[in-house]
Amino acid sequence: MDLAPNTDQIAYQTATADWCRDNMPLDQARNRPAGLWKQLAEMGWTGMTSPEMGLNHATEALVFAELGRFLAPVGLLSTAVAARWVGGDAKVALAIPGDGKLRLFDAEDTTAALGIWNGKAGLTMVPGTIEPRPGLDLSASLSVIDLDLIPNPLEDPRAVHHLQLLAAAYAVGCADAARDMAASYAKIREQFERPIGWFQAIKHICADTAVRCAVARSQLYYAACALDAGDAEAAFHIAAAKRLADQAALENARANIQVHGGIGMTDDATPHLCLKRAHLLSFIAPVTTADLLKG
Amino acid sequence: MDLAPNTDQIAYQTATADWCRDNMPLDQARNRPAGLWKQLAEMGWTGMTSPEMGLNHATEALVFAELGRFLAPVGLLSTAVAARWVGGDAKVALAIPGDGKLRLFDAEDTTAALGIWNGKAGLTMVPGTIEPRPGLDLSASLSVIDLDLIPNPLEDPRAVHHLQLLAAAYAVGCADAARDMAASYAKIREQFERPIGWFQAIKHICADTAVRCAVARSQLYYAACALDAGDAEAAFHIAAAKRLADQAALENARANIQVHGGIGMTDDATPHLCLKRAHLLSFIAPVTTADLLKG
Amino acid sequence: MDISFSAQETRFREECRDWLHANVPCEKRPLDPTEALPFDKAWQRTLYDAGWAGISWPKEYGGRGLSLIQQIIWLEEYARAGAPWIGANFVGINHGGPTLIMNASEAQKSFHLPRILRAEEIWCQGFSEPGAGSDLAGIKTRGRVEGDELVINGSKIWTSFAHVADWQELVLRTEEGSLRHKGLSWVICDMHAPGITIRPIRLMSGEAELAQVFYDDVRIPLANVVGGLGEGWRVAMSTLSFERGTGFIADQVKHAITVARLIDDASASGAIKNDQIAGELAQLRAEVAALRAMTYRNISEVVRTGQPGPEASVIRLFTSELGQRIDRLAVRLKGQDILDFSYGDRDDTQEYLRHYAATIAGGSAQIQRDIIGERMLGLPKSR
Amino acid sequence: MDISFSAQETRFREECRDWLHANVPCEKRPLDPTEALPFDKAWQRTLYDAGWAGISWPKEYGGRGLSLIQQIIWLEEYARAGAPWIGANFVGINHGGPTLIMNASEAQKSFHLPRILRAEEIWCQGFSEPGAGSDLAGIKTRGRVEGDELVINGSKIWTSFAHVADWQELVLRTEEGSLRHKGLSWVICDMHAPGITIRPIRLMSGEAELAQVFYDDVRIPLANVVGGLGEGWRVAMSTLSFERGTGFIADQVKHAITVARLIDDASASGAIKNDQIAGELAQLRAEVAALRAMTYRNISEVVRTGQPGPEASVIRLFTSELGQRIDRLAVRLKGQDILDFSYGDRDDTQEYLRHYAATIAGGSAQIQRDIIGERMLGLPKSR
Repeated sequence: MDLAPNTDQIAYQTATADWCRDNMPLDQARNRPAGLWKQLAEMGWTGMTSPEMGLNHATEALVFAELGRFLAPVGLLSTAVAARWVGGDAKVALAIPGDGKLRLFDAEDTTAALGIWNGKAGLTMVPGTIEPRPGLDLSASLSVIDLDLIPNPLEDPRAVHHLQLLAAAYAVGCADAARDMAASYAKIREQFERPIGWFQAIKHICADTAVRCAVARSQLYYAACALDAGDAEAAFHIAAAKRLADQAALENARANIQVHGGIGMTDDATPHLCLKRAHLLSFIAPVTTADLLKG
Repeated sequence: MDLAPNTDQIAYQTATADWCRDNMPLDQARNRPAGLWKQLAEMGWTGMTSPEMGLNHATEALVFAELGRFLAPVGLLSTAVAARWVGGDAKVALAIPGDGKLRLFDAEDTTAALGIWNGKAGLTMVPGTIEPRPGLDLSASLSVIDLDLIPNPLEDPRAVHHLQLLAAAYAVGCADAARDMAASYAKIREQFERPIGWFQAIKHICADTAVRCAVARSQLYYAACALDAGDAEAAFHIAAAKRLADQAALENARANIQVHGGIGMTDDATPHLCLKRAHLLSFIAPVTTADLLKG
Repeated sequence: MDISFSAQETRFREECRDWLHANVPCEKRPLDPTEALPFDKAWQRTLYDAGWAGISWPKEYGGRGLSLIQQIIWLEEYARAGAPWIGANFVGINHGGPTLIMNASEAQKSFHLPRILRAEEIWCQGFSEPGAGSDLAGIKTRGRVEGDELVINGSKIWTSFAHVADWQELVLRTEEGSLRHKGLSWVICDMHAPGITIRPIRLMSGEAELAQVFYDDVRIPLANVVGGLGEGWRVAMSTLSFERGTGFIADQVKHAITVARLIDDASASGAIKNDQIAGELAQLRAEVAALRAMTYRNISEVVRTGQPGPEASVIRLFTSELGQRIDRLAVRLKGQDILDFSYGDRDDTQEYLRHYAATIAGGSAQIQRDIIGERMLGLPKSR
Repeated sequence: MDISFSAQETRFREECRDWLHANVPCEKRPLDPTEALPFDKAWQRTLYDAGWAGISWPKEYGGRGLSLIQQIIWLEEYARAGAPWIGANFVGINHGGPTLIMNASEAQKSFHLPRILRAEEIWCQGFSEPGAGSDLAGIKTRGRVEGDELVINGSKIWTSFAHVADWQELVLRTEEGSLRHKGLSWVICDMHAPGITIRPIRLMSGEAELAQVFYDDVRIPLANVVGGLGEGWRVAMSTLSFERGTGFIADQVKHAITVARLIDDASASGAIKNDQIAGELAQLRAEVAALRAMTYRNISEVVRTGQPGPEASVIRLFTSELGQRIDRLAVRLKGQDILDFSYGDRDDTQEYLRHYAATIAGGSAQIQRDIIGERMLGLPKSR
């Protein structure tokens, strides 16, 4: 039993964080350069989950938490799941079906989209006529199709868990980003002639962001290992990880805005990027009450 | 429109509080003298709600909030409702039916008990064989009867609202008591060489007790006036008052224990008396979700 | 205690309702502040001409001189009728004007007040600074007295309608080296004066109504100081007691309308069959009722004693946090539709995003709790 | 990263399980501490004789010298088997003993440690004082050096098992006029010494396990000081790193068992058909899982680096607040039955009342949040 990353895993984490910091900083999330996807592919981020790479889910979770911390494109999630269960490293859009509509994210230059239909992962064709536009999450382009396209289901039921796990990892990263942003600001922003982090009211908001991160990240690790081990309760553990990560991302984003005060409300500042991303993530392979009571 | 007590009402409030302070202090709530009920009757507290007294519900609410603040016996609630809708000022026990059982509170020296059965107020006979014992709320004796006695329903549907209103008033008083106890303690208890109320973490717990009191008391006043005015939405307003008062009593009792720290956990100290009373009140004429969505 | 209104008040309510029913414009108020300006001015003028502007303002300055209760009835009916937000007139009507009424010289009042009511003047606020948000007394923008003028340098932030305003209620430090609440003055600043630069600020909900204002040797006559040099803190605080709890009526009625709509929608969609959703809606309905009761109670206290009751400080905090709870449930009920939001949309998502400000602007929820703990409960001051 | 246990560890788990299955007593541990004493001593002796006492304690003092992982496996299986709380042995086994292992002299260790494991000595704690609860450094109980003795005066509070204890881990001020963390000493106090008076304290849950202890010229040999005079703060803090995150395992397993039982009960009664109840149970189940994961993660960090990870400070806070959420739901599900509770009952209501202590004892939730904010996030110290 070992739930701490080993040396190799720490190296993956660090390399991911370093690359993201230099090439995909969070404050540019709404304005990614056109060539980013090509860069991601060249660096191997798009194909790293394919079976031949031999990465286990635990390592994937660590890497995707780092990508999520920098608000990497959500299209990487669908691409990664497709790479594992369909093969290849082609860009695959992320599909969120529901209410007779299909929402596609990061669908530029894709022909297929991956999503969850009635609890099963599937691929659907991306029509040539889509017109991507900005949605709530400014880091992802959105194309809304007013009918629910019929998907080709993926055979392996683990594909759903895989998408849930990676989305949970993104959410953990997003929660981390908000926690760190809030704490940094609380150290430098002064009111009443003191850093605001000196005040218990602010300090405790920040402390709670740290608690949520610790809780969600721990369960993420456990869930990834359970999936790797073929544990009988893996589905529950992944559902728990997804739920806690979604909550951490949303609540930490809210806390971060409150800590930032007026600045936190502005479009120019970064806190709202985490909030909007958290909302988007919560609709990717969402978890039901029944998922958490099963098994 | 006037939701502030008038001069007469303030006189009632003050007289009640003064009498309670001298004759029925909160810290003696678990150990009321045998003669208390006789005193209550002599002072007119048991019969003040009878129709010939002509008190409106608004004034009753004010008086019962003061009684509740000193954790007056819950038997006064049933006695007051019986006085209004049946007549007389005889002591009437409080009945809480449910799960095939009947729980009677303050049943000593009573022949009848008043409670709510299937949404209707009713009176039932108190068997001669009951053996009162202490229950959760140490201020009220409890007799559990292992079958649900058939009640005689009271005709007027307003009797239910009356019990809800008076129980809500008790809960508002209980919430007030916890708020005041917490604030007083936070001013004198020192840790880290300061009164603990100086620390925002404690100050904000106390502030929230004040918010809950203000919210619940305001709605209590409105509900009482709505009942007096025969307002079409009176039932909703009373339900809202009861719900908010129950929540205020329970949450403030919890806050008060936390502010008191270790002392707040002890049997000797008073904070747990408010907590246990709050639990009991929440089962008197409880409010359902449907009650709050109706009308 | 009594919840019924007098016959006269009930008649007044009917008058309000009838007039609003006949006159509320069908077209929506434009979102962009510059586009909205002619709309705001025309609507305010309509209100004024029909006698609905400045209901509780003194008659000599163009008001109606009516009671506080009538003022509330008007505000309630206004919100219920879905009448447009007064937009660019907000600061003049709800803040600048009341402050002048309480503190200004006769000349200042008779010049500005009628113009505010008629929307001939647009006002904006200049209190917060980049370094002084929750800590208003930390103001650094300074005004140096030179002859009969103040020479102003510094910056203000979170100023609504700065680019369309004619005047600004500006609080600045006029005594060099003064600290905290001392040495501040409240000044009527001409927004067209040379040396003023305006940088718009867009919010995460898409609106661009706010701005940062920069002052570079801006010259304002000393005659524009209100309440005396160095009296700025007192003047700024006085407005609170003029508002006397009416400031949040519009929000409160809106909260009640929103909750009723959410209950209707959830009943229609079947979402209310979920016990969790039903329970939350029920709770919000109770809280919205209590908020009205609390406001009525506070107003009754004002009518009776001339002063708001001690619970007045609770109203602001509870209104803002309740509003956020409502908005959060509203977007949860929308489900995935929230993902379609884009800047310029005016829907529950925009409201939800906008209302993050409720626990920040005008004193954060943290500061409000300090105030409640210290002023209502007598706990020792932390700051 | 890997959640599977080694073959050796799995075998060890089976051994634990088998032995516990065969040996856990059927009778309940008595609630009254004096009645419970013979039970506690007999059970601890049984554990010791079978080799289950002091699993990670050094062999030379009667322990097993096994790994931290094995210690955890034992604690998990112990809790899962519903084995009785070790009661009067708790302080010696979980706190006094570990502190001696880290800090005591050879003579002190070889005298006390085997006796603690064999339940021949009962220990109690003497840290908190009436005026020093959350603020441990505010200790006022003093020990004056006279010859080769300390003469002790003052009072300690919240001492479990004081009336049955033989020894007390007592932290007091041995340097007159010293302030805060300085001038404190950690002393082995003989509870049978003349001058000690014990006043029992009953809690609102009915237990009377705690006491206040008064010291009136109590004489203790200087040889009983552990870690040196004036080193009390360092010694008291060292225990934490010995526990290394194992201190809450029993609570955590109990939380998981309780949530599973609540889900079963609610399924049987149909209460789970209420979406609100189902949702809360689902949430608690996820949180209980995460708590185990967080503990495993922390233990893994200790195994890897010798030090708990930075998240260790979160575990205490989360465990205590999660426990309270579970208890609150448990009593809500009981409904009116909660009203029948009386002192001496041992049910969910008693647990619920007892667990108000979880966010108070051993550092309030407020202090825990200060620590997390300051030590994990580097925010400025407030106190």
